[in-house]
Amino acid sequence: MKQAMTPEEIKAQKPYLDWSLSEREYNYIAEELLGRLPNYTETGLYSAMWSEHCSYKKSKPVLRLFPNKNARVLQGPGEGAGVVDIDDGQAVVFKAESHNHPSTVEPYQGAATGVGGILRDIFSMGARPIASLDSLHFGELDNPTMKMKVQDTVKGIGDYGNCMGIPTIAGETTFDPCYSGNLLVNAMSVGLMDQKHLQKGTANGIGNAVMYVGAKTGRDGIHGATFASADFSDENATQRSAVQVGDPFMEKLLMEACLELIEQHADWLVGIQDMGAAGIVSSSAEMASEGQAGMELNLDLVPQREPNMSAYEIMLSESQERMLLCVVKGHEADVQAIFKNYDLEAVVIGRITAGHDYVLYHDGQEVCHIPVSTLTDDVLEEASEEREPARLKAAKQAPAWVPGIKDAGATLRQLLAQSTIADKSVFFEQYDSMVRTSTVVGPGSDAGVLRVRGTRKGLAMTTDGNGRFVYLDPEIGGKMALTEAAANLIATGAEPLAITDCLNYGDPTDPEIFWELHHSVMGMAEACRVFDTPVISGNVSLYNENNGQAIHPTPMVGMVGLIKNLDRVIPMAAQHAGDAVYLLGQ
Amino acid sequence: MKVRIFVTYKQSVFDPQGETIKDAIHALGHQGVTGVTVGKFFDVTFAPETTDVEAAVQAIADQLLVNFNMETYTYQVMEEK
Amino acid sequence: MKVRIFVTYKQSVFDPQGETIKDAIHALGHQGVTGVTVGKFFDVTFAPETTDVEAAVQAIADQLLVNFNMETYTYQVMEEK
Amino acid sequence: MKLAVIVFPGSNCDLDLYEALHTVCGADVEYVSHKATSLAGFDGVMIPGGFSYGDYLRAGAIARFAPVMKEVIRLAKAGAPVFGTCNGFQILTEAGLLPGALKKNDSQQFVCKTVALEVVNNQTRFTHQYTAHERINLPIAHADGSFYADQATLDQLEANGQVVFRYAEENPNGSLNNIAGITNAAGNVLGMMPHPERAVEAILGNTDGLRLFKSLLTPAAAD
Ligand SMILES: Nc1ncnc2c1ncn2[C@@H]1O[C@H](COP(=O)(O)OP(=O)(O)O)[C@@H](O)[C@H]1O
Repeated sequence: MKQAMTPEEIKAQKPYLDWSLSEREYNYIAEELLGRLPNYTETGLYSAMWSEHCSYKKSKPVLRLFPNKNARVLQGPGEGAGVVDIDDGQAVVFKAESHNHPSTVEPYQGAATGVGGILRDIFSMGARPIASLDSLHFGELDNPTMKMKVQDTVKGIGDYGNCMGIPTIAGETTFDPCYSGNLLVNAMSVGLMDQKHLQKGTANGIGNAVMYVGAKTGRDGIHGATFASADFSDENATQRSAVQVGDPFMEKLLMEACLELIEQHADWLVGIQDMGAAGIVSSSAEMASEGQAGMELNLDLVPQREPNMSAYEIMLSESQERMLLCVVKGHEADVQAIFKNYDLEAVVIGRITAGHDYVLYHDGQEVCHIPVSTLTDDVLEEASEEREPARLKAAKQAPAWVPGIKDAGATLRQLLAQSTIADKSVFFEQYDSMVRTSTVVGPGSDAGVLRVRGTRKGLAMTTDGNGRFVYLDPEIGGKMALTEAAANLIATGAEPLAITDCLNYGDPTDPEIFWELHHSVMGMAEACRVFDTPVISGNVSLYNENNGQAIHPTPMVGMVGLIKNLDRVIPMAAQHAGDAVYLLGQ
Repeated sequence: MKVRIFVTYKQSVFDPQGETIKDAIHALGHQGVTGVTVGKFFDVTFAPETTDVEAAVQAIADQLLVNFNMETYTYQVMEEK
Repeated sequence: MKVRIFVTYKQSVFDPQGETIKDAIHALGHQGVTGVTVGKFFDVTFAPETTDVEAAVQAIADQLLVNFNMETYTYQVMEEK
Repeated sequence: MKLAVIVFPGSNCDLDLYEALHTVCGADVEYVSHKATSLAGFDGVMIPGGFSYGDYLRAGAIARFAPVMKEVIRLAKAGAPVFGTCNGFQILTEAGLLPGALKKNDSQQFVCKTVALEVVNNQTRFTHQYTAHERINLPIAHADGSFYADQATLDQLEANGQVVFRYAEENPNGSLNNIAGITNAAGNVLGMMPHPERAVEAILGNTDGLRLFKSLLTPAAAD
């Protein structure tokens, strides 16, 4: 197929600016990395791969503040999910992911596909997902539109997880006007595995096959990755990319097939990765880059749902429920047979090549030929300006506020009536919290607790964050997110192991917002060191704004802890009349 | 007066239900079926004295029944029986 | 050739969804609406060479698309565009 | 007694049922694929919950055409015990092994919680270890659990003692006559929306479901 524009036209008309690639980046790619003008497809691939969503080019310097190792960490950030040793040759695998922008546009599908995406991250590591958690932040419940969005979000999370048969066992929900125009939907998944099944997203071995499995590719969410990195405003509403529709039934089959392949035929498999943001390009380029290999793909072989898709559309499609495998040459048919048994197609779409080039063919023509690391490793990090927010400086000058409570009982009742504090069972009863029959403590407690079958061990898990605290003092707010999570786990009898996070902020080119990001991460990182809970995975979601109004800085912490003896799990409920009540701490 | 409002996914949106049902139809032996899409419909009855039913239908569809991010609709005034 | 198959609850079966939507429509100010019922439809496309499409439609509806304990159906052959 | 736990594409309580029978009750039980064409050697069939085929048409509607269902029907007709919970109940009604149908919950929402039930009939091979009219608590987790049947069918179910479980306090889904579980006329096929397999271990906080499996595995003298 003909490219929509010639390289010269691209240089002259700068369509890449609409795809969030800056002129500086474009020139760097053309002059320094390629020594020629990139063609249309290549320009599209760079703009997706160099978006904040895929490259973390702005947030990386801040993320380096997090500790990410200790004796238990088997895999830190950089793979689909982090992996922690829980003794007996077993490991717990977890990660959280934000789906804020898609959920703001279309809460039901946005939330559903958020859950689907994070589950693929877990089973692509070789772990079986055993629990989901969420962290939801909505506007105030004072209007029908927001009520509907809340209902749809909860239904989206529930329908996907329920259909997959993975219990949603804990979470948090808050309501604040700052989220009215930009919901926060963060989903976390926890998996369990035998360490020997650990997989990586890698591809190498000249001649080995690149195989595509799962749903067909359509024009879903083209440029979702860059779209997730750009501010929302109402005029843009009609131009937003098509919404992706989740297919949890397909994902369930995909999960069972992938786990069977990994657990029983690991020797056929070099690497496996899910196709998340920026679809085929990000998964394939990251795998080749990780394996220090070259890769050639023939896009005509990619299963397609719609006719006449361009190379660019095929590569960037965010169709859900797809995985990419690197399979040892000669075992293609064996792998196909496994997937066939689940009524899934597995298709060879390319091969590993010598060297380090990333080459794409479409309609018999070469449409891309670039060094693979230019997509993944050569991204220009961006130093950001930062400045302490004026409101915080002003607050330091102001006299301390002293609450004047006259009637403590009335204040208590007012507090309990606030939607953020009120009982959340209307939401979490829509989640299957008991499937897989391992839920020892379900939603409605400090933390969810699962038993590990066949052992006396348990895993406790929680999500916590508080945008208001972070807004008032980013550093202390960051510490408090960790402290709350750790306290929730300890209250069940668990020892905190590690955390994942979603860092939800506004537009980082605003120096005050970058300062909030930086300082809250400083606080979180320090607390991580104190609790010895390294950050093993996570996700950054920036540009959470509506009409120029940013959300509160809202880092979410997902923490998992180990209970060595389940007989000692401590329930939250008061047990007997007459028992004494103690207050511990200061 | 009764109006039937049909809501479907936009054409570019994937319809997993339709695909699964198509596979089931094939499994039953009806190989001649080449495509299945699934939609919802709403039969909305208006009081006889209602004026400007079409405008009301459009307003109801726009505000409530249809999610324009991924759906589209048509409608049809039904004959009285 | 395309056939649209409409499936609804039987009249005797209570449909809470229709009631809920009617209430929502009233809340939006359309008091003229006196009733809402909800149904599903399936657009089934047949290969052009298929013979006896109507028999196939009936078989598919009877075997798969409709649960006669609670549902009923009608269908309509769609015009070619 | 050798039992088969049938696994359909999209089943997701298969593990729970298997573990309840195998690990907790020590029963002889095996997973059997929906593609199996024979159930020779099995004495009973257990159909798990979940979302077979995504519940994309109606809950249970597509599963009934799976190859293994011919064998399930054969065993049911021969009087072997056949049990379905949740999606399993939906499949059994869709397959015509049980009367009636399961509609979407009146709330239009999925609901997961523990509900109070009355054991209406303790004279079945699935319930003889319960006492008559005993109150028990079992978890439910479904979106399509509202039992519907026409009046004549309902009257028949009631008259024949085919209503085995009834929601005792709140009716969580709009089921007619508060029906939570029924048998066929012969009494060898039981379908129920609640999940007894989720209530068989003290560590999970509830063992009220255990006696259902014990009843099945230790036939009463009368059987
Ligand atoms: N979206 C949700 N998903 C699952 N469980 C939730 C959700 N929101 C709240 N919960 C549960 O409800 C309980 C109270 O929630 P919340 O008031 O947000 O929490 P916290 O006690 O952490 O301040 C917690 O046990 C939590 O697990």
